[in-house]
Amino acid sequence: AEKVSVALDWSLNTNHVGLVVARDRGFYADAGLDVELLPFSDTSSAALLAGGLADFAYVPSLGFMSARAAGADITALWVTMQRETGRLVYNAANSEISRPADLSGKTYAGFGSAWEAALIGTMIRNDGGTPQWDTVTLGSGAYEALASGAVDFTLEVATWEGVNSELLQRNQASFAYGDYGVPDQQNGFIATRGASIGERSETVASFMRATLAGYEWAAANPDEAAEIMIAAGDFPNPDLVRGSMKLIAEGGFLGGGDTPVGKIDGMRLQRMAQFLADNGVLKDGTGNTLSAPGDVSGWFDESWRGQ
Amino acid sequence: MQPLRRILPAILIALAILAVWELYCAWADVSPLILPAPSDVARALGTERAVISEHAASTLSVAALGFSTSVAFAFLISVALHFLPPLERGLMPLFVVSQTVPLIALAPLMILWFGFGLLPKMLLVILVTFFPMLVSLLSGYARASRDHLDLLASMGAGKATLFRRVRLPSARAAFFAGLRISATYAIVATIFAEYAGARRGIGIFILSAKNNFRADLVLAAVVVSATLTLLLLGAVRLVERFSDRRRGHHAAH
Amino acid sequence: MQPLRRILPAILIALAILAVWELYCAWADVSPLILPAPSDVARALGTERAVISEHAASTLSVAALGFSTSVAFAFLISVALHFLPPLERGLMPLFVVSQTVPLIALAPLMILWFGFGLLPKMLLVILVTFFPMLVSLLSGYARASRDHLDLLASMGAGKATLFRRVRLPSARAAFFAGLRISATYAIVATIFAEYAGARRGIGIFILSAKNNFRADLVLAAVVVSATLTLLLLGAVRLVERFSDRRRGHHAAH
Amino acid sequence: MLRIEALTVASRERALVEHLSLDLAAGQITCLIGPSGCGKTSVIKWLAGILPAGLTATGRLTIDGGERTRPDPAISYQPQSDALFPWLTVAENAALGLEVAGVPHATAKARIAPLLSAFGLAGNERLFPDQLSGGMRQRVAFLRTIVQESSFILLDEPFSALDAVTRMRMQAWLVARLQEVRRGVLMVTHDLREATEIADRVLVMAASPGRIVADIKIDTPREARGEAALADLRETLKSMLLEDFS
Amino acid sequence: MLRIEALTVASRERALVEHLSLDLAAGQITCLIGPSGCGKTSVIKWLAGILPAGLTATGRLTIDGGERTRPDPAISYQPQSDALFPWLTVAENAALGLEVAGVPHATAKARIAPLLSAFGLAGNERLFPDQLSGGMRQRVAFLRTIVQESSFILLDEPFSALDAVTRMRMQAWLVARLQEVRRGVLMVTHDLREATEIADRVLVMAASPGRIVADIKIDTPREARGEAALADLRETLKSMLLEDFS
Ligand SMILES: Nc1ncnc2c1ncn2[C@@H]1O[C@H](COP(=O)(O)OP(=O)(O)OP(=O)(O)O)[C@@H](O)[C@H]1O
Ligand SMILES: Nc1ncnc2c1ncn2[C@@H]1O[C@H](COP(=O)(O)OP(=O)(O)OP(=O)(O)O)[C@@H](O)[C@H]1O
Ligand SMILES: [Mg+2]
Ligand SMILES: [Mg+2]
Repeated sequence: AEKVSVALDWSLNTNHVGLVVARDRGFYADAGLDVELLPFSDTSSAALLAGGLADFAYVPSLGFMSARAAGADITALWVTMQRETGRLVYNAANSEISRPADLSGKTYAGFGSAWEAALIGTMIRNDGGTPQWDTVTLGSGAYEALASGAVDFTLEVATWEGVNSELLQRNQASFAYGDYGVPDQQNGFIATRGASIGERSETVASFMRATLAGYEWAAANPDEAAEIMIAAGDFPNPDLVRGSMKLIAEGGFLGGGDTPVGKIDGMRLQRMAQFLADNGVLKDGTGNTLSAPGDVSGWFDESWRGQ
Repeated sequence: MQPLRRILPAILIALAILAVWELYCAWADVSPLILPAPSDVARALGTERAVISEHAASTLSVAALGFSTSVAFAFLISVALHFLPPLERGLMPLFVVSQTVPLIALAPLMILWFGFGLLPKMLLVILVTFFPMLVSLLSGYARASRDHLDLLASMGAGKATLFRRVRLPSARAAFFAGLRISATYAIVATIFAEYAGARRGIGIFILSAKNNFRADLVLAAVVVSATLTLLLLGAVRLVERFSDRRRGHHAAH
Repeated sequence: MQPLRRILPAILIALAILAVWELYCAWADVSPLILPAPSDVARALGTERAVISEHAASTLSVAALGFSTSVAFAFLISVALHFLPPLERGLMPLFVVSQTVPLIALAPLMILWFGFGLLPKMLLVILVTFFPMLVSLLSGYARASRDHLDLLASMGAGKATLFRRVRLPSARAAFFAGLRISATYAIVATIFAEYAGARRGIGIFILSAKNNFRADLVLAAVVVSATLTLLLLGAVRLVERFSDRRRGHHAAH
Repeated sequence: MLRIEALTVASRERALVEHLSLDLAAGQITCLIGPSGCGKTSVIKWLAGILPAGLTATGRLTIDGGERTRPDPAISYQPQSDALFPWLTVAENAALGLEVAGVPHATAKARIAPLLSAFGLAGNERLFPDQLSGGMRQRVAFLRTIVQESSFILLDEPFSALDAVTRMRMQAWLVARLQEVRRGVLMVTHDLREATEIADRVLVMAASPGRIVADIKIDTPREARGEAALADLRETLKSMLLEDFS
Repeated sequence: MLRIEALTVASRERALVEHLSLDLAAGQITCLIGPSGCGKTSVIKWLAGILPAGLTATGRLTIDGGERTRPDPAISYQPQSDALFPWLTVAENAALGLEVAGVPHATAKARIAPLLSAFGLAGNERLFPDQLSGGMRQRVAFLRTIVQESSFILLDEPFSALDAVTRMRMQAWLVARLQEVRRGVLMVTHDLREATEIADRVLVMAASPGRIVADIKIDTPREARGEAALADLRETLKSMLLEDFS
């Protein structure tokens, strides 16, 4: 079997469910592939892919667009979440916050990426507030900091941190980005190097088709998929996986029905890229701010679907 | 009996700290997500012991390999620098600079440059443990007594003989001091390297525990890391003890 | 002239390394996302100098504060341990254990426990720089010559006088050796602490450079960190030089 | 009167000194002679309270009848090695004992200055020990010892590195000084001439185990000690030492 | 024949030894005496090739007419301090010079064994230096020096820590040995008796700056050196030393 490696953007979680299902139910093996999911590390998956250390990478949308803008030769083949999974959370008990405008002057627990400022600023501005706040870069400590009241708000992924907060019965409320002028986006790209599409199109196609089968199966059988994930190991908190899968399935995040699973929407990608460019988030390879992303239709390639 | 009595105070203090911590967690009702009680950590260690020991084995082997390479390398370089002063003037500042590089910046780049294999991890361990060894060895060589050097020089001894018969024995204590410092950092450096990219190891375990909101597992990994380091230090102590010609005789000088 | 000639070999070697690196980047056509050429790094340093220097100032002030607290603390503890052997037996193993804790695991927890003010960062800097100082001081005290101790004891000197008049002067060289090691790690430790949580600092700068796929900025930050550390080391060297009673006289022992 | 009773010093393997008793009178010089390695330094170190870690001792020390623990401020000691502190100057090394005893800086300085010139060290006050000759180091060590305010002085081969003339001067100084202040001196020496010329009493030790085999009072006043009488005494002492060897 | 011509040694501040010339004949013992601090050790260290870093020297050294650079394997040296290696046993310290010269281990051991007993060190082979008395250390250092295969031996106060009898034995050994192997000895000593009893020649140094002020040949065979004749010579030497002091 041909060996194929996949870099992950985060510790194994329910975003990756299709990959795990495809591996553990033998879809990859049937396609003649021996797939290794590389453990998450402090090095970004886009960098690992661009550096040639992995054949495919699961890349979050912002990472994908930043890397693309900076000139990395990576091409998206797939996007997992058909709707925005991120949201802005705050403590429901915090009486000072009832709308994004109230966030002005508050303390934000951040993760060190440029797009956070664009996002929060847009939301506050569109809600009529002054886009000014205090940022403390905390990484994954952000959620405990929020729970303990050390910070006022942060961003979370509804299908993971959100589920965890619920399991812990934390009284949190949230604002959806889309309600305050941030374009809705798809998230969770699976990408490969541009060169691979040309040279290894067979492999790319069979890998992606097996992956598609994995996600489709997971969308249809969320409970069993959760158990497969848990059996795949290294889940110190199985209920989180179950809860997350349940939410993904019920929320229709993976698509199914009218929305094809994993289908990239070029329009939404273009709009988001433009949003980022407008906010000065996208930079080219030498660090100059891009005022426009250009045409993003070359950023993705779904020709494997046709083969 | 003796060794047990010697470490008794340490054990008592450690137990006292653990007790205070446990009680604080129980009374102050802090979230175990922020500060798990020692008993939570112990329980986590117990239930996850199979997984942890697999990761620990990987970490230990990388650390041992990197550390021993580093010691050998530090010794060779120290000898080279000792015999070639211009080389010392040329390389020492660079070695100092190498210690001023923040690993968090370098580690991910190392992974990109050298891949997921053993190499980048060994390089990082060497980067961390090499310098204290080198500095200790060089300062040990410099600590040789003038009288002894003069005596041997008067016998017509060349630089090599001076080195072997005076500087090397004089550097014994410094060598082991450096070895202890380096051994202390070997495991931690390995975990750090794994954090930036590895297939398994305590570093990977910590990362996934953290992303799964399991502070108890993070602390369990800390316990394992400390234990591995203490084992390494114990091994160094044994080597020191058994390589001492005057074992048991505690001469003062 | 003398000092310039002394560091000439180091400068030449450094330039040679940079040249090879630059040429390699030009010829092998590696992506600047993975390995930027030195010229890219220099350009990044130039264009981002305002931002970088703001972050650097923050890092330097935290490092200086943490480092000086650590030195004062290490000295006090070393004195306490020296005078109370049971305390030494009780605390030294714990200090060793404190060095075996992987900071990547601890730093985020420290931020949670102590907030994102100065405290957790200073604690982390102290945690890293305290131990080499302490070990050096204690080994310096132990290096006092039996003859000198005996002489003073015969004069009826108590433990305190022995300490002040023999052990402390005997530990001078070791003290500065420890100071140099600790100073080397102070900046790196601060960056590390910032990485786990901070408002500004080189650590934050690195984090966001990395998240924005700017390897050139990451390496620019490395350059800044190295420069800050070398400045700190230079300051330590000056203190050592000017506190030497026998300045200029290079006696051998 | 300082008195040692039944002193036994032993290493792990054997007794170095066995059942040794001796006493020192104030205002007197007692010389201790004996073959190399017989235990003289061990006795002196025990008196000074600094027996090396590998050795154990039993015995009693009294001064004027009162039992004393050591180190005792009434006793000052010059080691066989000079033990100068390399980081202190000549003047500071000389003042060390006074400083430790809490004598004010200025007083110490004033007391040392005349002695520095008496001992031929004037002009070298600011040198460090590694810039001195062997004999100069020994004189600094001697100065450091005798300037301390103690009733008894232990000198372990204090003049061994001095040339004949400097040695005579130092001996003369010691004898003259003893007449002023009545201190007791126990001096280890290998120079029989020195012993016979300045001692009030000579103790001869034998080796394996170390013990005192002869206790010789010299009653002749020092001014009157003619070459001939001393030569006889020296022969006696030498024969005692020789005996021990065979 | 070893010859020093026009040796000048200076510290940063002053000349320690000025324009000193001397020669050593094979098979002869030359004693160097002089007041403490006059520069004896400095001359010896220059000869041994180990002048301290703070000092500078000009001068010429020839052996049998050929110019030599130092350190020279033809010269072996016993420092004023014994410089024993604390991590080596007595036997290993004694063999050090031979080991450095590449003499096989067994040969070195065989050569040292009889000397250890001749010097009263038998049974102490396995002790470490800090377990020895001062005189024992000095004898080990002496043994280490004379066992080396050199034509000239420099001894800096080699017997200063020895009691009278042990000292006589060592002197006798040295004289007897010189009759067998014809080496040249330069010996610094403070003991005028020692100088007059064993020297073929006595050089007297004066201080500030160090220079040779007298060169006295003693032609009387050693067996025939009566107490009376020597006493005169000693008086002469003493008066020379005294002169330098005033
Ligand atoms: N490193 C040095 N720096 C400055 N002066 C020095 C140094 N070494 C020795 N001297 C000086 O040189 C002079 C001669 O010293 P040297 O050791 O040669 O004397 P010496 O004749 O051997 O005396 P002694 O009989 O006391 O051993 C002394 O006055 C000493 O202070
Ligand atoms: N730490 C030790 N361990 C074992 N034996 C020791 C120790 N110190 C001294 N000795 C032994 O004790 C004996 C007496 O030593 P000491 O130094 O008292 O002799 P000494 O009479 O002063 O001789 P010298 O005139 O040569 O200085 C020696 O045989 C020596 O080997
Ligand atoms: Mg002695
Ligand atoms: Mg001398």
